[in-house]
Amino acid sequence: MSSASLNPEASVAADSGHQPLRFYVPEPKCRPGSAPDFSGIQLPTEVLPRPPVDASQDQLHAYAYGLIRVLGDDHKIIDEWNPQLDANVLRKGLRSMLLTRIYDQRMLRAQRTGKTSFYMQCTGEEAIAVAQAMALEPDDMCFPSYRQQGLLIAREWPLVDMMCQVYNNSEDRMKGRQLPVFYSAKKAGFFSISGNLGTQFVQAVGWAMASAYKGDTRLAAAWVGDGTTAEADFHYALTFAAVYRVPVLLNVVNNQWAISSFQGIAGGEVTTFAARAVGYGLPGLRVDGNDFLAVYAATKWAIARARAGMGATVIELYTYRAAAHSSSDDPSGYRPEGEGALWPLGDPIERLKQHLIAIGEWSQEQHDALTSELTEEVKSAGKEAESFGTLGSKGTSPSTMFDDVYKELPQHLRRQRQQLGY
Amino acid sequence: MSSASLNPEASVAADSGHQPLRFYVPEPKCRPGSAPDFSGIQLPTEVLPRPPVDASQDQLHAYAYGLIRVLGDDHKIIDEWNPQLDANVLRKGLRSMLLTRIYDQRMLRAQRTGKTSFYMQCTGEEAIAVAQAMALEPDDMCFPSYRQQGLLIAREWPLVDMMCQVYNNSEDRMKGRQLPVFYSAKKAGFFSISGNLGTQFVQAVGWAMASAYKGDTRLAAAWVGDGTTAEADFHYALTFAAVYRVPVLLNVVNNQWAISSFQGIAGGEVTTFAARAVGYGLPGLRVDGNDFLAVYAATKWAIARARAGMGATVIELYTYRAAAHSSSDDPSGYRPEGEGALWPLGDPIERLKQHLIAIGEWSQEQHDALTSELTEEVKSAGKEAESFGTLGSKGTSPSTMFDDVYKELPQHLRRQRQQLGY
Amino acid sequence: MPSMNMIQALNSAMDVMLERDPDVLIFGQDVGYFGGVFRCTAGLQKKYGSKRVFDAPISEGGIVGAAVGMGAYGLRPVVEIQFADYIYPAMDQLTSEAARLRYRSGGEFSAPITVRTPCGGGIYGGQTHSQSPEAMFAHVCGLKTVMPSNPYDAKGLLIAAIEDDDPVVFFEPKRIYNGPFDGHHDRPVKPWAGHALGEVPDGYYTVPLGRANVLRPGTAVTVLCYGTMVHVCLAAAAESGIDAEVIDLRTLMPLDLETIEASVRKTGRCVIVHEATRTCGFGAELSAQVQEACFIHLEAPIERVTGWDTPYPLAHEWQYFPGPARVSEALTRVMEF
Amino acid sequence: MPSMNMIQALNSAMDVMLERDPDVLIFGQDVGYFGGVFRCTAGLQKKYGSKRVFDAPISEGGIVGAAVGMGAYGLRPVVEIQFADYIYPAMDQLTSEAARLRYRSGGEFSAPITVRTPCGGGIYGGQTHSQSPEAMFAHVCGLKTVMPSNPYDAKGLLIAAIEDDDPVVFFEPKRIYNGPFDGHHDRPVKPWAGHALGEVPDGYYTVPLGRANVLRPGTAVTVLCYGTMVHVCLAAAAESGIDAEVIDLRTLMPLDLETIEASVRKTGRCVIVHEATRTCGFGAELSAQVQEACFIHLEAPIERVTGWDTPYPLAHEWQYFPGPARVSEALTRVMEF
Ligand SMILES: Cc1ncc(C[n+]2csc(CCOP(=O)(O)OP(=O)(O)O)c2C)c(N)n1
Ligand SMILES: Cc1ncc(C[n+]2csc(CCOP(=O)(O)OP(=O)(O)O)c2C)c(N)n1
Ligand SMILES: [Mg+2]
Ligand SMILES: [Mg+2]
Repeated sequence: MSSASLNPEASVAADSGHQPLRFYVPEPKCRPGSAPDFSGIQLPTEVLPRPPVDASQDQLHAYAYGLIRVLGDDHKIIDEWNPQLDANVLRKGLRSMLLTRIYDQRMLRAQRTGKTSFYMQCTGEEAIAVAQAMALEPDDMCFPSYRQQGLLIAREWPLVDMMCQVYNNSEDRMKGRQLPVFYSAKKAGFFSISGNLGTQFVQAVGWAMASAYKGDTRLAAAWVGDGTTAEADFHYALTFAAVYRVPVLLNVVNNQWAISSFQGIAGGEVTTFAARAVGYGLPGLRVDGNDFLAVYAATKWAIARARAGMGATVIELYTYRAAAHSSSDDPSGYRPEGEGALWPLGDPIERLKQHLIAIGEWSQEQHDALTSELTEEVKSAGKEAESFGTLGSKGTSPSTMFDDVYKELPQHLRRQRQQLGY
Repeated sequence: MSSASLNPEASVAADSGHQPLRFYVPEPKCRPGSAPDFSGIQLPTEVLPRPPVDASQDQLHAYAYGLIRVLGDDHKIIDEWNPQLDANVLRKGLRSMLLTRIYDQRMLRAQRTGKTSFYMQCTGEEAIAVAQAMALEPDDMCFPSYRQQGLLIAREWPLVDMMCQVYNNSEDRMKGRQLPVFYSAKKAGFFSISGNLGTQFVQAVGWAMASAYKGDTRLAAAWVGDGTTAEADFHYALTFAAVYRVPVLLNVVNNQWAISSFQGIAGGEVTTFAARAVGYGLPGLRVDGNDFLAVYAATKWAIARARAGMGATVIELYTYRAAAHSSSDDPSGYRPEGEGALWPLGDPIERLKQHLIAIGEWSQEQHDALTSELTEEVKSAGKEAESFGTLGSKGTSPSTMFDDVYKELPQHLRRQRQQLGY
Repeated sequence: MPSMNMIQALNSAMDVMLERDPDVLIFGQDVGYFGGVFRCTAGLQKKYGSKRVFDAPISEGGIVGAAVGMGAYGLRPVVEIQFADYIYPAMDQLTSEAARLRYRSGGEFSAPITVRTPCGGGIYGGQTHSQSPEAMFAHVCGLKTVMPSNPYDAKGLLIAAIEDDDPVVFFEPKRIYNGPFDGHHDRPVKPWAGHALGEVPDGYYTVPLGRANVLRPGTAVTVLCYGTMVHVCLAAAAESGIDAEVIDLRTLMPLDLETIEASVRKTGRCVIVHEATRTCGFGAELSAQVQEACFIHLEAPIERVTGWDTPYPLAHEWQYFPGPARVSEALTRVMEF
Repeated sequence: MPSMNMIQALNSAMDVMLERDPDVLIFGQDVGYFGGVFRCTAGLQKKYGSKRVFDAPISEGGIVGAAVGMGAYGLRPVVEIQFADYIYPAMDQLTSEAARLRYRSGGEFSAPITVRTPCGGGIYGGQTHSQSPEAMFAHVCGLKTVMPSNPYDAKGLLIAAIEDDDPVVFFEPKRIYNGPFDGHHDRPVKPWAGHALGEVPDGYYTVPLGRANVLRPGTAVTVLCYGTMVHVCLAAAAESGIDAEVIDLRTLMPLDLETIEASVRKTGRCVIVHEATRTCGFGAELSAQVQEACFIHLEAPIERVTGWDTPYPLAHEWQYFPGPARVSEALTRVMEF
């Protein structure tokens, strides 16, 4: 067969008077070998004011296409969405973000040295989970993906408990069953992470319906990545949230990549992810995800709207996955080296730090001291966690494998456990 | 337990300073016993001009919220979208619509008299399938739901063949396997109807990608109901169509009802179904589905856009399901008697007929004559079809039950067929 | 005691639970105002309000996904999937989420949901209104799987399912909603009225999950069945004159192996009957377990009488349906082995 | 003959088919530029262009649904589901659509698609990267189900699957992508290089669907297995010293019952091994069929050695994995019966 005939587009004769049809496969601007190039990303120059929480669809339309920012390029505040936070609150945010990053670094090293089988960082995305956790009430229920460890850290959940899960050791409350980072912490309002992308999105909607059904005051919030918006559960979540006017925050973390696929493969070339909301009659806010203050402010708006009985908001958090997808991934195979450093929206920790310095509430010295303190904190937590074992050393008993499949152990599992010798 | 404590909304103490949360369950304005009331339906007064086929998203936004109309309330043409059809074409459209309705009536009677187990009419929705079939090329591929029998009729597919399927008789090409009306007619560009709502939507996208892949000129078009938009396949279809810029028409027939659920349960209270398109960066057109000319014109626009390499369009066809959902359904259980007669957009057949009369191309006498002619045509087709059997009398051999599960009959099915005595 | 058909019994179960437990709520396609296409929820919205009984979008995955979230909150949602043939869009939420939530969270969260869904053929439903996919769910650890065969059990099992702390897929054989159909489709329809198991108490009671019911004691051969097939098997036993012990499994997971084992040890013979397709149907598991547990007692091969490995055809459904003649033949073969 | 691991063999199969048949195209998550998270499609986009090998949205249902449409047009799409654990969102398109399209349309339309998906545990994947859901698909009439155990078969079976006119779910046991893992996780990793079935021709050949392979002839007991378990069973046979006949099924549907029956008639004993959960696993069907076909030849109960009926745990995966010790014990029990 000649290679010409293998050109599929030439193989059906177009005898109808019409041109042959075409389809299109999106491709990112740069691949390994070429220089990183973010010139295609246009940051909106117009700043949209903070709308009233009961604004109508028409009034909100533009927010799905703009970009809510508070920290300007000069580290000064752009006023429209300024949440007016006390410097103590900002320093708490900075601390949690920094702690998240240092925690990630240590756990990745732990993976490299064989203490665990797998790890996932959230480098460059710390502002999202941290600012949103701070905007939410401590008992609002979070349905995260695997990249919102910052929620637990901002809620001051013990690092040791998190580490024990990562190490699948004897103190792992998930009894060694789950992939590292698939935490569950009901007391911290942190739902069990699934592994199946997106399933938590509609569950969050159901949870929020239940909360409203009971006359409770606890909201639900959920997170998915840009890539995950293509799953059915995303559609279910927005449909149910819109139909039943559910008090839930539906967050899309657009970090530009889904493993090796750029966000164009999820539909990000033709519109924003916040725009998905528009289709369901929900408000969509597009937010600079590397701007702690903007994330906080937008989240507060959505919370107020939900509490006012106006239902759900979709928030697109525009950011960049600065690290590899996971410890199993090497991005040099699909994107140019050094892309992260050129990301036009900067680094969230650096930006909040510089803002605090600019307003006279922080200094490089304080920052260095904080970094050392947190490094120590993580190190000592690490030591404690390791004392309960690391992967393969000191875990829960294999007999626990049969627990929790059902509330009560059924006969057939008892028999199987006996066969295993327990 | 007191009935007060059974009020779920009162049962969780709200001690957080926040108001108890709420959710909302949509309910149609009228139910049996109350008078039908369509005062909530506001027909847009502004008429949007026909945009260029390569219009950008911004330019198209309003079309998802407006209503494209050509036949005004006075049966005169509103010019903007006038497709300038020859009177012969209009008469052909009228004929196909009328034939569809007469066919439906006869087959429903056949069901009532036990000749078949089930039937589904499309009463009031005839303009949609008929005008769209006429706008499409005869070999463009249709992926219908069960309510687009008008496609087959407009494409002049033999009524006898359709009836044999409905009767599950010896000439039924589907060999008695399928529910009545679940036709398949490859030669008519009519894809096999599934029964599982919505699955055909993303299949149509795949088919159109294949057509483009081969450099073919055949478009695909697909139909789902308002209720079905909540299924995953709807989301998959719009996502894939947007990402790969696929030459496909994605039609949502909003006939206000999904069995007993009004369109608010699918999200139709908060926005239009055409607006779903906006969320994916696709054009969405909202069209008066009872206006033959508007349906035709909007479809032609979407076809031209697809052929220009601009990808998919979502068309919401705004109509009313005038009859019961199916022969198993009795709408008097959930909606007011006589609602259909008050539908503000009228009856599609009546409207095209009056238009033709208004422009001097038709008369009541001609219409009566046509009605008699088509009634005869259907009757004689019915006789012929019945000669091949009706349900339970003269069907295919039970041995055919084992065919077509796989291309070749595997051993285990051969054994099972033998067990059945064949 | 009032006489109820299966629809009324299921309705009564939900009524009782809505009344007793404010954490019970019901949603699904057409279940609200209209009361469900099979009328199982008729009157409940009117009685309990539209926050407790309401319509859902046509989105099986969304329905189960939302229910899982409600379950995680602490409610006990009861959802309806209009036909079992349409449960596949919810497969992921059932398999990956409801079934494994307790396990993966180390017991922190769970999904005490009940998924009701009509199954089975014999109503001219064709390939998309006739399926019996129970084996797929029985394969998924973490789920419980139930299929009643009569009004009394239907109510008691449904209440038990709603109260159960694990997710339960509750199959309702729609062919016997109105009467104990025994496969003789050419005979007049029998109603539940007058049938012993159509006598159903008005109030609360449970039939525990995981316990089979020996509906017809016998000595010659053990017949394992559930749902509509129970009546077919009883008819076959009567018509063949073979003294079969007919066991209605009621719950597939957890399975009452004790009752099965005791019976087969006694009879030495076993016939398994289900409507689902044969290959990898639940009968395969039953056959494997009976063989494992009773090998030395078996005097004849275990036989399976099942739907064929084809989609459920409309016009030929009585050739597809494993009716009393086919069961009788199997009984005879097993006895004559 | 070149030596290939299973990844290279699968890549070669797709390369051969892309070259031979312009109607073959490949899509799935990360399969384009990057070449797949397991690298099975590495280099193919570069060679054939991005219209023939491309990335898809994270939408398993959309991927299979689009493939069904392409198949209906007349193409032969080969799609990848990144892990078998993520195939459930595509369950409806596979079960209700791909599997029944030919049937319901009276043969007018069909879906000659191939769905490749890595399965199985032993890679510290936890409950969402370890599953073996093959039984669910074997239960669905209209689908074919394949699972190779070595590079040679993987390539030949994948080519046969792509050429097959019916939809095929093609499971790839990821633990043996790089070497013939026999369950001894504490021993050094063995590569495919040097293994007889790692010798793989460069060009076109097929291994027909529906034919099992007697990998180790024996007289004492028949061992039925597939995928990774083939190597575990061979190890168990060697280590137990029992002269087992190890049959690699390769295709579960259609099943090569003839080969199985001939073997069990000869040996009179049968052990079935799979990694999937036990209840309603494919082993149940095998057990039922062997029992039905070979009842009078059986000298001991058929045993199943399988994954437990729990989700696949991470830390305890070697207690979960049915390794050579558990298979050897079963062989011994069966021999000593
Ligand atoms: C249902 C499902 N399909 C596929 C995968 C495999 N997978 C894991 S992460 C990932 C990419 C997710 O990308 P995105 O949603 O953008 O989130 P991010 O990793 O960028 O935070 C994929 C495809 C999965 N876990 N679940
Ligand atoms: C997946 C699936 N779920 C449920 C059903 C049952 N069902 C058949 S038609 C219907 C209503 C569909 O409403 P809509 O999409 O608005 O189409 P219409 O009937 O109004 O044309 C339902 C729920 C089905 N056929 N398939
Ligand atoms: Mg991402
Ligand atoms: Mg409708």
